[in-house]
Amino acid sequence: MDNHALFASLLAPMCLAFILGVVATRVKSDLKFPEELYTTLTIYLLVAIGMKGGYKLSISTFAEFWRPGLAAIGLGVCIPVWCYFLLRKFGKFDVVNAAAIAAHFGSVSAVTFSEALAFHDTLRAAVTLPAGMKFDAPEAIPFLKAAGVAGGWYEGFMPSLLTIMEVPAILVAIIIARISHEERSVSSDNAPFSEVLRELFAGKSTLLLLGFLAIGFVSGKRGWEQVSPLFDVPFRGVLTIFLLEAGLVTGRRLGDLKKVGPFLVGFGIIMPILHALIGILLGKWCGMSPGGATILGVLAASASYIAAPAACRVALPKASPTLFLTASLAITFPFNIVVGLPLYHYFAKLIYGG
Amino acid sequence: MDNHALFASLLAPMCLAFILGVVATRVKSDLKFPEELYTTLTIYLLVAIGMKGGYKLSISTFAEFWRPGLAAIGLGVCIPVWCYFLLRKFGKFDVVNAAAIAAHFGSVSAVTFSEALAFHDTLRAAVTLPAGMKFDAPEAIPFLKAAGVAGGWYEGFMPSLLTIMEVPAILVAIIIARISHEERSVSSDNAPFSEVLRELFAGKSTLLLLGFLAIGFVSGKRGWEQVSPLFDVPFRGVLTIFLLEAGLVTGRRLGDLKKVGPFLVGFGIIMPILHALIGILLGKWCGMSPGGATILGVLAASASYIAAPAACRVALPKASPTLFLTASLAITFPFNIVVGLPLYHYFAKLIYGG
Amino acid sequence: MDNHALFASLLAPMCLAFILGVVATRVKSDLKFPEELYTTLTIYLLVAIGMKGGYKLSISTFAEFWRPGLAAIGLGVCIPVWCYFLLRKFGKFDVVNAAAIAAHFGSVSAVTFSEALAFHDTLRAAVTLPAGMKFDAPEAIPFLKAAGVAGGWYEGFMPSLLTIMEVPAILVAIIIARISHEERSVSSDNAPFSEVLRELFAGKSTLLLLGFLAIGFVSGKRGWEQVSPLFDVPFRGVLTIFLLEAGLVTGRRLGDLKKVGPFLVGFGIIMPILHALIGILLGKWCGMSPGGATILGVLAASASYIAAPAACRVALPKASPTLFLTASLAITFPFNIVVGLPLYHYFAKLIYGG
Amino acid sequence: MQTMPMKLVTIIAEDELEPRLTDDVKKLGAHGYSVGKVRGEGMHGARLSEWEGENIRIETIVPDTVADQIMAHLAERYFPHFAVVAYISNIEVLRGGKFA
Amino acid sequence: MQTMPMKLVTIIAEDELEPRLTDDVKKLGAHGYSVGKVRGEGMHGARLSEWEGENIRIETIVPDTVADQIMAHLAERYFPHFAVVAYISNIEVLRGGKFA
Amino acid sequence: MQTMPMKLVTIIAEDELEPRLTDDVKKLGAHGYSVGKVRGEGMHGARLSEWEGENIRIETIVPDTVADQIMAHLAERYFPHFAVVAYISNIEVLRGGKFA
Ligand SMILES: Nc1ncnc2c1ncn2[C@@H]1O[C@H](COP(=O)(O)O)[C@@H](O)[C@H]1O
Ligand SMILES: Nc1ncnc2c1ncn2[C@@H]1O[C@H](COP(=O)(O)O)[C@@H](O)[C@H]1O
Ligand SMILES: Nc1ncnc2c1ncn2[C@@H]1O[C@H](COP(=O)(O)O)[C@@H](O)[C@H]1O
Ligand code: NA
Ligand code: NA
Ligand code: NA
Repeated sequence: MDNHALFASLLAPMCLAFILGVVATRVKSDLKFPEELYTTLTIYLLVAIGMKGGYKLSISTFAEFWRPGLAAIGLGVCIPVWCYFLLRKFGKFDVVNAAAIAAHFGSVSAVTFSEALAFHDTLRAAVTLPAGMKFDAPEAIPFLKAAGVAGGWYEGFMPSLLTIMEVPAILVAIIIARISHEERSVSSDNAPFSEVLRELFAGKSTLLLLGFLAIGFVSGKRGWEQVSPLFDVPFRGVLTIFLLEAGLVTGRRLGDLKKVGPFLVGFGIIMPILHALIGILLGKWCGMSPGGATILGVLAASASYIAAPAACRVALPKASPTLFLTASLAITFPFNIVVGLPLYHYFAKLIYGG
Repeated sequence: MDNHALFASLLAPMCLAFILGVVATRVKSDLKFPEELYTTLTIYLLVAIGMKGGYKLSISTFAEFWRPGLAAIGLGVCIPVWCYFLLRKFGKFDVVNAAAIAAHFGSVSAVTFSEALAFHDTLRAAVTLPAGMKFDAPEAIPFLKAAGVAGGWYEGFMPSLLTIMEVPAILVAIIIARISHEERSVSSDNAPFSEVLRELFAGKSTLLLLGFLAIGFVSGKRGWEQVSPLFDVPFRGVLTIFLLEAGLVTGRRLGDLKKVGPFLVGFGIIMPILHALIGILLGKWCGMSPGGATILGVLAASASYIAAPAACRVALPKASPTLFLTASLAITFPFNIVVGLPLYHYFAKLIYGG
Repeated sequence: MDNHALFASLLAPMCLAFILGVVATRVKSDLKFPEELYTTLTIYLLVAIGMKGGYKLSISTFAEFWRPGLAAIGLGVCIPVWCYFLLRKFGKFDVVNAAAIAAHFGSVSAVTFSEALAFHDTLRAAVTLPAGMKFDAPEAIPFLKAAGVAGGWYEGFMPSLLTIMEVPAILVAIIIARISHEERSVSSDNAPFSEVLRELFAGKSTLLLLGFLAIGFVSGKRGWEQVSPLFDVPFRGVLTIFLLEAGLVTGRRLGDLKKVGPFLVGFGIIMPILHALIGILLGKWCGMSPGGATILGVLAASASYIAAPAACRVALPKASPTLFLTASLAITFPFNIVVGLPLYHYFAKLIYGG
Repeated sequence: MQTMPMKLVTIIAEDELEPRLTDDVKKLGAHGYSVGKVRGEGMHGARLSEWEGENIRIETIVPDTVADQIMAHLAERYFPHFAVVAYISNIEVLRGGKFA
Repeated sequence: MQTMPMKLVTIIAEDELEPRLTDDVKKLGAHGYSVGKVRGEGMHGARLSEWEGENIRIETIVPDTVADQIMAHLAERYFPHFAVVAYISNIEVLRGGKFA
Repeated sequence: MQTMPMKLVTIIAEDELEPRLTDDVKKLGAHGYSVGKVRGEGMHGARLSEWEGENIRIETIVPDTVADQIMAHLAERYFPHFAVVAYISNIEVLRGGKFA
């Protein structure tokens, strides 16, 4: 791992803020975020990601997009299947808990995704360009692309992949739970499937991502220019504040690690690594850039903690939040942010030969 | 209606975010804004409008300002009078409700106003200028003015008109209610008039608008430069978020349309059109630019939903919030944002011959 | 006092917003800030100050820093000692109240500090520079320095001094209270000293300042560039909003002035002036720039209202919040913001002969 | 002042349930209700921040029979599946007709 | 531990009334009060967001006589004009003197 | 529906005390609790904004004996030093076993 990648992940303010948040809970600091601030930051991140993704999609072609799009759906459909079977077979979890955890690992985390983008933007800033050329100018793209894995360049439509991958895994996991025998017997307890579908697509994260993807797409460059001073320029600063809060929550949850047992801890670390590998390979196979493939890997590796918990509470009310939240928030999320990003970048280097 | 005007209104992120908010409530999304975020965004918008208006006023001359200023007061005094009589005579509302609704339509909406500014700024961005000249540079003003209605130029003191128009209509409507027979008999129930006056001028929207108008005026260009990175640059992004929230509230209120009856629905659409026309004609008669006159029309057309409800709750506690809030929030506000702006722009084109 | 200094303090939007807040409470406005907004703004200010300070420290040398650093600690240790004796001897306060008030005056206020920086930045903007040179460009530094007191230049490590001065005074005051006879007899009531230490260093303001000082230091220029669009560019706008809220709280507390008596009112005005003088002289003696010395004076003059109240509630639960909060919030804070800054600047002029 | 006895039903539940629960109490005969935000801990673990979801606290003043019906309804539909706690207290109100 | 009976008066009202109501309860003899934020629905329609205005919930622990006076005062000054709901419950406290 | 009598202990205190108080009530036998935010005024002056610190309101449903122990604990450890108010009310719950 070279210095830039290391800086881009570990020494960037975002990651350090996350660690500070964890430390704050360890020293029992009275620092806490108002819940409204958390909600506000979440709305901001989802709107900003969606809007930028929509704008970038409006300047992409269908030819570039369809293969990665299918790959993303494929990941979303398959990941929960194998996760479910591993959790049932080796983890000895019951149907609802296995399905709920599988839903979380198949779906995606917008914050991990944002960190991955910021990571690549930082790499990009370190590429040597012809004098006077700025790394975010359009003329720089060929140079960034030429720099391969180290160039930090990625396809503009990545936020669309995030959006695409949010829902399918949750659906698949719920269907698995419903068709399994145990669950059927108590199915009268559960919300009807149509209700679950509505809940999923009307869920705040899907609605904001999809909605602003559409808004960004429709209002295009002119729209983007009007709102980018709020949704683009200060984005990484906001992410820093958000990760401080994420650290506080993760820190408070560390105590739950004992409750969930060693299997889930291992699962929450090994599966993301595996999924990242699969994602990067799939990305390469689809002809994506090294950066794009890495980010697809990050999406596969990340576990949801906004959309999936909300859906599981409605569709699988008997699943234990302690299990699925601890796995996604206290294990996989910090692992991806702190260790995962540079690791997956390193995988991409090996795979693409950067 | 030309393409630019259409984009500037319907396809701009602000308007689309509003529509997304309405859609979200229709699909029963769990998306909701913390109330504190709403309050924070309101404070931001009022401070930003006031501050910018004060700065612009500090570089305007009294000669430019006095006529539009008087016109604004005139509109504020007259609109509630005719609204009251129409509501009493044809709407069959009782004294307090007619007065309360009249107060809302005579006063103004800071958000509709902001949308009108954003609309004009977008028009402005589409004017063809000499190579290398930016549309917000001072040298561009003559070109924008020359482009007439399509140039999107407006007088800098418009926020002062907003401030001026906030209070008079509410006062007039309360006076009407007090001098009418029915109300007098129960006047012992009501707050004394001095209390109502204090409430009006100390009400948060008036206080912030007036206060920051003064601050912007006094601290001038140097003050403006210090705060414009927060109050100007990201303004339209913030407005987008605010309109998303406004859409959520409007959507929830759509169900109340049945309760208020067809008369009020028609009133809430026809009166704004009428008021806009009067406002634009008056603006032309005062020698205002086409953009300024359109915005004066928008002010006349807009209905208050911050200052007026607060004042009515104190001064006319028997008035029904369902009536006045549904009329201003669920009818007139969305109508102005979605249909009104391009329509009034079109009126200005006919009147000014652009 | 020249015009620039006057503008920089009294006519700047920050100070005017503070005055508007006080006025709003006097006219019984219904304007109020959600508590969550206050907490959010506090987090923003502390993170922004810490982060910028860390970055600036990373480009400072130890040789520049050690003397001012020691001076800051010296002030933090000595101020509470003499404050305590004056409060006991002439103010007739009991042990816990005298110690609590002394802790507040020895510790520092991040907002007053921010105002002092903004004040100096405004001075800086008024220095005449060679054509085309911007006042915040590195090339401008020699010119600013040459302009002496009027140049508004100050050492980059000032936020480190703020951080250093936060804790010692509170510790010293608590130790004084504990070793005094009266208090020892009831010491079983109090939290153990180790608990107090933890509370102090894990207290949110210390944790955020120290934590982001470290983050800013470690992530250096590259980190700073990523987050400065949020933490630097709109800083003064945020400060304006914060001071509006500070004005609202101060205004509500003015009624408590009667309760605390004339001694504390005088104390809250005279001591800051004295401390500012000592701070400026000490700064000069350490070889600091006139701006840096003025800001050290402001730190000495300022009274804490975040860290100290929280610590006193735990360590000295019998101290009366009415006394220490009124002294720091309703007396010293407004005095420093409105009168103090230009006055201390004037002192610096006399002392440095600017 | 003649006060009248009335029942106060307090329901603490996950915030996702708010629209359903308020609909239900209105259908069962409550003429009004108030909702506040709370955090909490219980059998279903901690709900102490937005990440874990938070709770709401619904209060509704109703006559005895309505109180019983609300409790019965909660016991049937909500207690088995959701993190819901409910209790009844005796209170005195003026204008009893407003709540009956 | 010897507890003493006391009354708890709970008032739910529009937030604009907060300063008036808290002044009134203090004048009528309450030595303290607590205020929380709630949303709600009732006769006067929904008050579920900042746009519609929100409600506050004031709680004050007082002796019987003060409770009655507060209720009488509310009935006279507030019930006819404002969206206000109030009720009394019986509670037990320690340190009865603090509230009397 | 067979309801069971239970005690509701309500504690109003400075928000800094939240972690300590919730730990204590759990140790004394409460199986759950809910916490809301309130502002307030009392003997220790006003706690009406974040600047002054705010209060929390903890509610816990417990059997009689636990209620008494919580009150005794508060009286010993908290009342002398902190701004804390607490009271007990009688309530009726379903599923009494959940709280005992
Ligand atoms: N004994 C209790 N007293 C007060 N509130 C409780 C109690 N038990 C549970 N709660 C509240 O009800 C919610 C759901 O409870 P549970 O279903 O036990 O997890 C918790 O998050 C608490 O807010
Ligand atoms: N039956 C009730 N139970 C609890 N709270 C109520 C009830 N009725 C009204 N409220 C509350 O009191 C406020 C004003 O009530 P109203 O005057 O009936 O609109 C409502 O917004 C609710 O917050
Ligand atoms: N009589 C009372 N009724 C309701 N709440 C009270 C009462 N007295 C005090 N409180 C609350 O308890 C907190 C601490 O009370 P105190 O210790 O009296 O300052 C206050 O800030 C109020 O929130
Ligand atoms: Na995933
Ligand atoms: Na109008
Ligand atoms: Na000091």
